[in-house]
Amino acid sequence: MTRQTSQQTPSTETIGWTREQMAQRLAQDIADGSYVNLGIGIPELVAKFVPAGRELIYHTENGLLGMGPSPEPGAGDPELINAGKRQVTANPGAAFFHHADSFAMIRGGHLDLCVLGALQVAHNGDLANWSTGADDAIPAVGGAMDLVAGVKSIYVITQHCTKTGEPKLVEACTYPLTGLGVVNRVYSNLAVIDVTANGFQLVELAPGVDVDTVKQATGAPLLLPASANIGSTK
Amino acid sequence: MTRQTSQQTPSTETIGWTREQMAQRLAQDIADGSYVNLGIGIPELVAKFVPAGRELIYHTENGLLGMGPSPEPGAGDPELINAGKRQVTANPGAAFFHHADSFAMIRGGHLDLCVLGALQVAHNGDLANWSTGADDAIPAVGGAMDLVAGVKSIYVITQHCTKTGEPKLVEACTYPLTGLGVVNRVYSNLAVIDVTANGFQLVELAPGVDVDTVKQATGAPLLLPASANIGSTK
Amino acid sequence: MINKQVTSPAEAVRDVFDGATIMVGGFGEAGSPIELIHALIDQGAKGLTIVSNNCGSGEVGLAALLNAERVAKVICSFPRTANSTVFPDLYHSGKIKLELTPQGTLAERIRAGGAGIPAFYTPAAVGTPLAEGKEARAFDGKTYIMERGLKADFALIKGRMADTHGNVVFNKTARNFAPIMAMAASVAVIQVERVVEPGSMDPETVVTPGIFISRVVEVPEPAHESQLVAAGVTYP
Amino acid sequence: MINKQVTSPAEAVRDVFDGATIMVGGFGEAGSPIELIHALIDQGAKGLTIVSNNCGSGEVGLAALLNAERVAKVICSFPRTANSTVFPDLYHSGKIKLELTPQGTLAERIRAGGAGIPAFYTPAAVGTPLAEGKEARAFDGKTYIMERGLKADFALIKGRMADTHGNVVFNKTARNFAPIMAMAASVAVIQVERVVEPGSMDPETVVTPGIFISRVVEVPEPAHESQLVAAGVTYP
Repeated sequence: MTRQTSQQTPSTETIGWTREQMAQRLAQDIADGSYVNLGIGIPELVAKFVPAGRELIYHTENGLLGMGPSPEPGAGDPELINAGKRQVTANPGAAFFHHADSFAMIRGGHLDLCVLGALQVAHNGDLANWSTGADDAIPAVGGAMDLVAGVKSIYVITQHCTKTGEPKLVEACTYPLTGLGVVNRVYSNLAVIDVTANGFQLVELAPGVDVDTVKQATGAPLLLPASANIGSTK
Repeated sequence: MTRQTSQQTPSTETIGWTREQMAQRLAQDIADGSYVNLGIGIPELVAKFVPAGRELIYHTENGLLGMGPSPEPGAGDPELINAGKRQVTANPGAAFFHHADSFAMIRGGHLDLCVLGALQVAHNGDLANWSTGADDAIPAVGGAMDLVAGVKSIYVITQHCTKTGEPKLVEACTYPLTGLGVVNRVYSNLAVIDVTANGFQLVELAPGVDVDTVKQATGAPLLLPASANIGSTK
Repeated sequence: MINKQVTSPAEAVRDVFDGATIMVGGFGEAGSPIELIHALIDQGAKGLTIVSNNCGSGEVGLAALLNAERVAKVICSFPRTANSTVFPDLYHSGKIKLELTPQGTLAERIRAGGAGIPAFYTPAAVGTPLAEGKEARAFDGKTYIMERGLKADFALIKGRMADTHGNVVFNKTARNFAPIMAMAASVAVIQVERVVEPGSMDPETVVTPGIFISRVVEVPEPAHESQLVAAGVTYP
Repeated sequence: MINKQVTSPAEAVRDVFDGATIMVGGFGEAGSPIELIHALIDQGAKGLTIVSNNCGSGEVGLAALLNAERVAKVICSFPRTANSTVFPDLYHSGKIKLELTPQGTLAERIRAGGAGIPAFYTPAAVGTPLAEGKEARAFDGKTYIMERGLKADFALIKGRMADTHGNVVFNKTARNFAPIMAMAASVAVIQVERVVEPGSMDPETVVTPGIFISRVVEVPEPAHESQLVAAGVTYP
């Protein structure tokens, strides 16, 4: 998977963490033993970077707990797939179940973490990630609204700005919402940012990125941490 | 199981069908292939009298479809029981499931027939069968309210009158209700009686029982059938 | 004597009527009852309402049913697909209606329909466009919306093995919507790779008890949608 | 490394607190987690609310917990039993409160609590004393009452076998309320006859996935309530 770059002029896309590094950074923060649902796209990369010694159990909303990696070529079953409809495997200790039971897990608050992409995140935690609202688009929502409403923690992993340089972290979402006040934390190419009762709170900067860059790329006020740890990666 | 008799004076308990005959009469009316829930007591006798060639599947609300008869002495499992908490067996083609699924079957209208006892049945189909409302009684309802609300047909099997000679088929129930307008048919020791939009409708008399006896033992008007078939058993 | 096995997919869908509501199992291709859907195309019923998580891919299976213009409306969570223009074309030309429902709400509505629950409350979609027109209500300080149970005239679903009483087990993530659709449909029709006698299956491991299944048809080697699409197959 | 196995029933119930709501599995004696209940009696928590279909028999298990006066309230469908005076005596002397709930409503309330559904509508109990004080509402011309989802701080349940991830299979009709109670409790504790390694169980046949289970304790030869009662055993 290669890094996407943009030809647009002032862009933050080419600085800070790569997609893999964002996924790797996020993976450090998932506690051992967590039940985790990874969205399609960049979120899927997270599984590659879970630190040794931690055991996570992956949920896919189409009916499997204990999802494993892609099968060896030719060894897959077209009826063993993930929510992105790609073939996967089942780890030891896995369980299959039907869709109502799967979303009972989600809605009932049994999953510890869901990692999703975003079109926009507002400073109050509102998330827009399912529709640009374009007239000619085919509406399709999948399980995103259920996941953000039910899972204990919602982490967003995303480029800090759009390809045209617009902030994705905003005062208020202009795209159709996925959920109200649901995002707990954002991992972007520039920084790790918490969504707090007071708004966006900087947690950590990507290497080579300074506070002003993040502030300028963020469409809402950015609270700075008291700690001097800013600028270092763990 | 022996027939209960009463020493009270004018009683209908000693005429017409015995408990076994009531159960046998009811059993004739259950279609082949039906999914059936039999209540505790006289209703349980029905299973003994299903005509040869008909296959019924018995549901017990504590989580089994395909319930079979009692086990041979010593061969039972204390964890394979029916709703009356007596040991049973599982027939070929049986399935176990949890309580929410079991009552989804009931509430969702998937069972064809439920046979229950009664304290009172009103001519509009109201049923009272779970509580005498006595002050010192321990309230206990079990699955009766769910069964009468959900199962397609509700047949009541009961003595026509109480041990003190009071009618159990009444204008309006005086005991606490189990459900509103739920009973489809009553099999008593005196007669088979449908609950229709116009009230109680005589379907069939037990041998040796005449219409006047049934009328006198019934606490609400009794509609007579147009057919001349009255008085004969099938 | 109970025997729910019918001889062919055609026989299994013989009485589907115009305007029927049909739940169609599957998440992507996993669990999609292609042979039953193709039999339904041959059978000819039209003006259908389809309840299904997706709208098919290529021009086989569910996409082919849509392409044949038999479907008036879909109730669906994710009708978009990378390799089909059937739904987008129909949708843009106004030939099909879409009721978009979050996936978990869709699943719960189906389960509720099958369980005799007419309505329930869910936190999903609160504050979003998909909550518009829906009753909102607070419980313990949190807002929920009311959703209605869904029922259907027919369900077309796919399993791995069934007995002649209709007890079913499934294959991996092909299970998805099938067990709840079986509950919610008046007539649930299932295609399985193998039909066995009652008593052949462990009653502890039955996933869908026979009470929910009306007809079982054996399709020993069901097609896989992705393979048909890759091979450029279209139906009919 | 995930390992939910704990060493003893005592360890499994160590943190039950006064005033906790506890769901207790079982229908009659089938599925009653006697060893866990006895450990809870030893542990000493009081002022408990118990959610259970029955109230036990004799003076062992759930009846013994009641008899020890640790329970302030039961939510129950059928507290009466032929061979126990424990509940009747407490009830008549005003020492215990009873919230009587139809059995199917109890099951659905527990399932709803576990599934994040705060409330739903059911036709059961409409027009009866058990509907008093509950909101009634018509859908499609039929009346239903609203019931609330139920959650608990703990569930004490019994299975046949579990792996160390908490995946469980059950024994026959002992399954009853256990899978839904596991869903509805913050901490679900299960006793099983045998604990195995992950991978020992077929993922198609797991009844309760490990996500719903917090603690697994092995009780190789669990007591049967009816045998204890027949032998005149009392606890403690």
